[in-house]
Amino acid sequence: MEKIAGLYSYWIVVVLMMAGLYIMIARYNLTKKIIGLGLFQTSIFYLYITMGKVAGGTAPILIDGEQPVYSNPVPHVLILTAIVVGVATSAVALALIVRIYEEYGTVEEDEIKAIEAAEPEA
Amino acid sequence: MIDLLILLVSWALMIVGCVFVVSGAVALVRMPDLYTRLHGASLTDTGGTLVIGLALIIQALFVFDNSMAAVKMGLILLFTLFTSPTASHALAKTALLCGQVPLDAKGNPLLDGPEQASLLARSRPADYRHGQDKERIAQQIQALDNRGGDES
Amino acid sequence: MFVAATIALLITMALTLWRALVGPTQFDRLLAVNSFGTKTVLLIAVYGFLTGRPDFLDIALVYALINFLGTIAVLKFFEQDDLGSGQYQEDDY
Amino acid sequence: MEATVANVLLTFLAVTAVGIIMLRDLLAAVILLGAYSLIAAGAFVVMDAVDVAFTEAAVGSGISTILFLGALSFTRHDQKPRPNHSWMALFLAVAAGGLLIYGTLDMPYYGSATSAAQTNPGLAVRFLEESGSEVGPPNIVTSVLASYRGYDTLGETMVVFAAGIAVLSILGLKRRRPGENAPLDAPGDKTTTLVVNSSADDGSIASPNEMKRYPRQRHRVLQVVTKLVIPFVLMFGLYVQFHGDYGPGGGFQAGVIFASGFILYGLIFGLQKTRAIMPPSALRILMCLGLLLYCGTGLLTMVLGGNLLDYNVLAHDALHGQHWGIFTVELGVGITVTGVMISLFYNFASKRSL
Repeated sequence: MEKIAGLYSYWIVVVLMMAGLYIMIARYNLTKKIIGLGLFQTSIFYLYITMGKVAGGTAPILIDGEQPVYSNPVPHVLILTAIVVGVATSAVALALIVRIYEEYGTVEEDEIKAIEAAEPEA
Repeated sequence: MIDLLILLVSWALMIVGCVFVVSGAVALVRMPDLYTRLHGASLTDTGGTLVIGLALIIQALFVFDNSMAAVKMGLILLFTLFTSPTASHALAKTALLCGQVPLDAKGNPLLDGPEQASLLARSRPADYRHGQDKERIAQQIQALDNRGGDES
Repeated sequence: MFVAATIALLITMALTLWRALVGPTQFDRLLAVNSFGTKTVLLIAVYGFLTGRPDFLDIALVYALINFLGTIAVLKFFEQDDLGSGQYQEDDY
Repeated sequence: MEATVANVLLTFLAVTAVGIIMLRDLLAAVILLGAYSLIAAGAFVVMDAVDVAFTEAAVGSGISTILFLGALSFTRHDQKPRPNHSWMALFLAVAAGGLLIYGTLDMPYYGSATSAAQTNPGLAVRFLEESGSEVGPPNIVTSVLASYRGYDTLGETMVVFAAGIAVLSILGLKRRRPGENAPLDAPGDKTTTLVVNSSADDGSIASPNEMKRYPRQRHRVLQVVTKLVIPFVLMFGLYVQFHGDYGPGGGFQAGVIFASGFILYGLIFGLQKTRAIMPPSALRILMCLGLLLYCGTGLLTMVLGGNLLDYNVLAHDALHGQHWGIFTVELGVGITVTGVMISLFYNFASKRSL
């Protein structure tokens, strides 16, 4: 029982990761793949943040005079920048998808492959 | 004495707020069509936020002695008071514009079709109230229809 | 007191999430998500008081703002299928 | 209680993720992704990661929803009907997940104070104990981000900058599909809209003639409220920028919030008007200016005899130097992020050529 309560958050992280991985493999739509990538990404964020939490701790912003328990600030720093970088990369991915749509008229992976196969070598 | 009064008031506000919020969620789940859900959810959202926020402001001022938190909470309330009803209004209007037909209590559509819903949203005033019957709405649309034709 | 409010808010969020998942129309989902956002604002605020450190209401304020922004963006997409058009204000009567 | 709230929020997350898998409609998935971000940020608050929650709230549910919507407005927004399951993918995902769950069995429990991550003297303990006297700001995340790991943050700002440039070069040129070159507000092109509808009955729109007789309704309530709200948004952005030392916030978040103000304006009043206020050329300057500010601070420290981004040399007193260094560096980050985010919005919103 204690094990379940203690490890539950990690299992949710794994479930989120599985969801993202499944979407990325099983769905053909490129936009949906990016959504899956986003899910995968957040699962990693969670892994870090859950490990940084200290029970009974408080946010790592110093309070004058007191000495409470602070949660670990290191994962927060890593993940904070990772979120911004993550949205930047997905913006690039989405831009590429828009270009792909303009080029091929579709964003379905298999249809793009079919068009590619049908075209003679340039 | 004062402490007890503060405690009682904030407790009461908090409980009222919780009732608001939960009833809104129940409305969101139980109501039959989009517009009734919207009605339930948006009213309780704004009301519940207001009441819970007041309770929190009282707590911040008198229990936590943290006036900054009270000011911030006040700002949140002010902001929500403007944006939440606006978002609900825009949602309802866009839904009507996109052809979501409102239903009456028995689940029958109040309008003849999505076109009419869209027209109703475009005409002014968009005048859909609960309890109106289909004929009257049709008449109003007809009147607006004639007027719009004259103008253009 | 704060515990009770937190529990009430969590229940509310669960119900709202159910509506967001079930639909049936996109507007229902959007309504549910918008309402969910408001509940999150409240949850963050109440949680700050619950843990005895109500200094982080900035986050709730950002939520309120972003929730509005997201709702408006989706609505505009519904209505115009284009985020940049000026037709919300170009009008001829 | 805290752990329970965290676990409930995490459960919501998992449910939403499953919902995103199940839903065919991409638009619904994007809406749910917004909710997902909201829950995520809520859970970050519960796990004491207030700065992360701040970022996730601003970036995750605001900007990224808008980017997805922009991309969807270019492409189609329904998945083709296909077999619902891919057994191979399911097997792979479950296998990977099973291995990971097996791996978690040895992990320290949630909230454990004795795990290696908490007790490592080189990192967390040092930051918690020394950053107040070494760097200064009460917000340890800010001191680590801008001072201890300033070099790393420089790299991340550069990534954001590069992404802005990349999107600009992919989408920003004046080219669109033929037939979509009509002026933005031309009368008569209103029939092309209103196609998005319920998943139950789509494609039902009023006929073109009726559309012309009933011109597009303006959302006057939205306009008025937006005009009221935007100044507060911008002011709040400034507050987050300059208060980041003392509370949650900092350059990244402030930049996004500041950009949100302009994006809100753009959504309500149209891209043309927004571009008149904040022209793209100014955005390009902003993007570069922020990064130059950051790099310039680093170079200045080197000129003054310190290492790259070693702020101690900036003033006579080391703590003062740190203060100035963090201030300028965060300002640089904020300016770059503002520029990049508004620029991203411009590129994804300009469906029709301007």
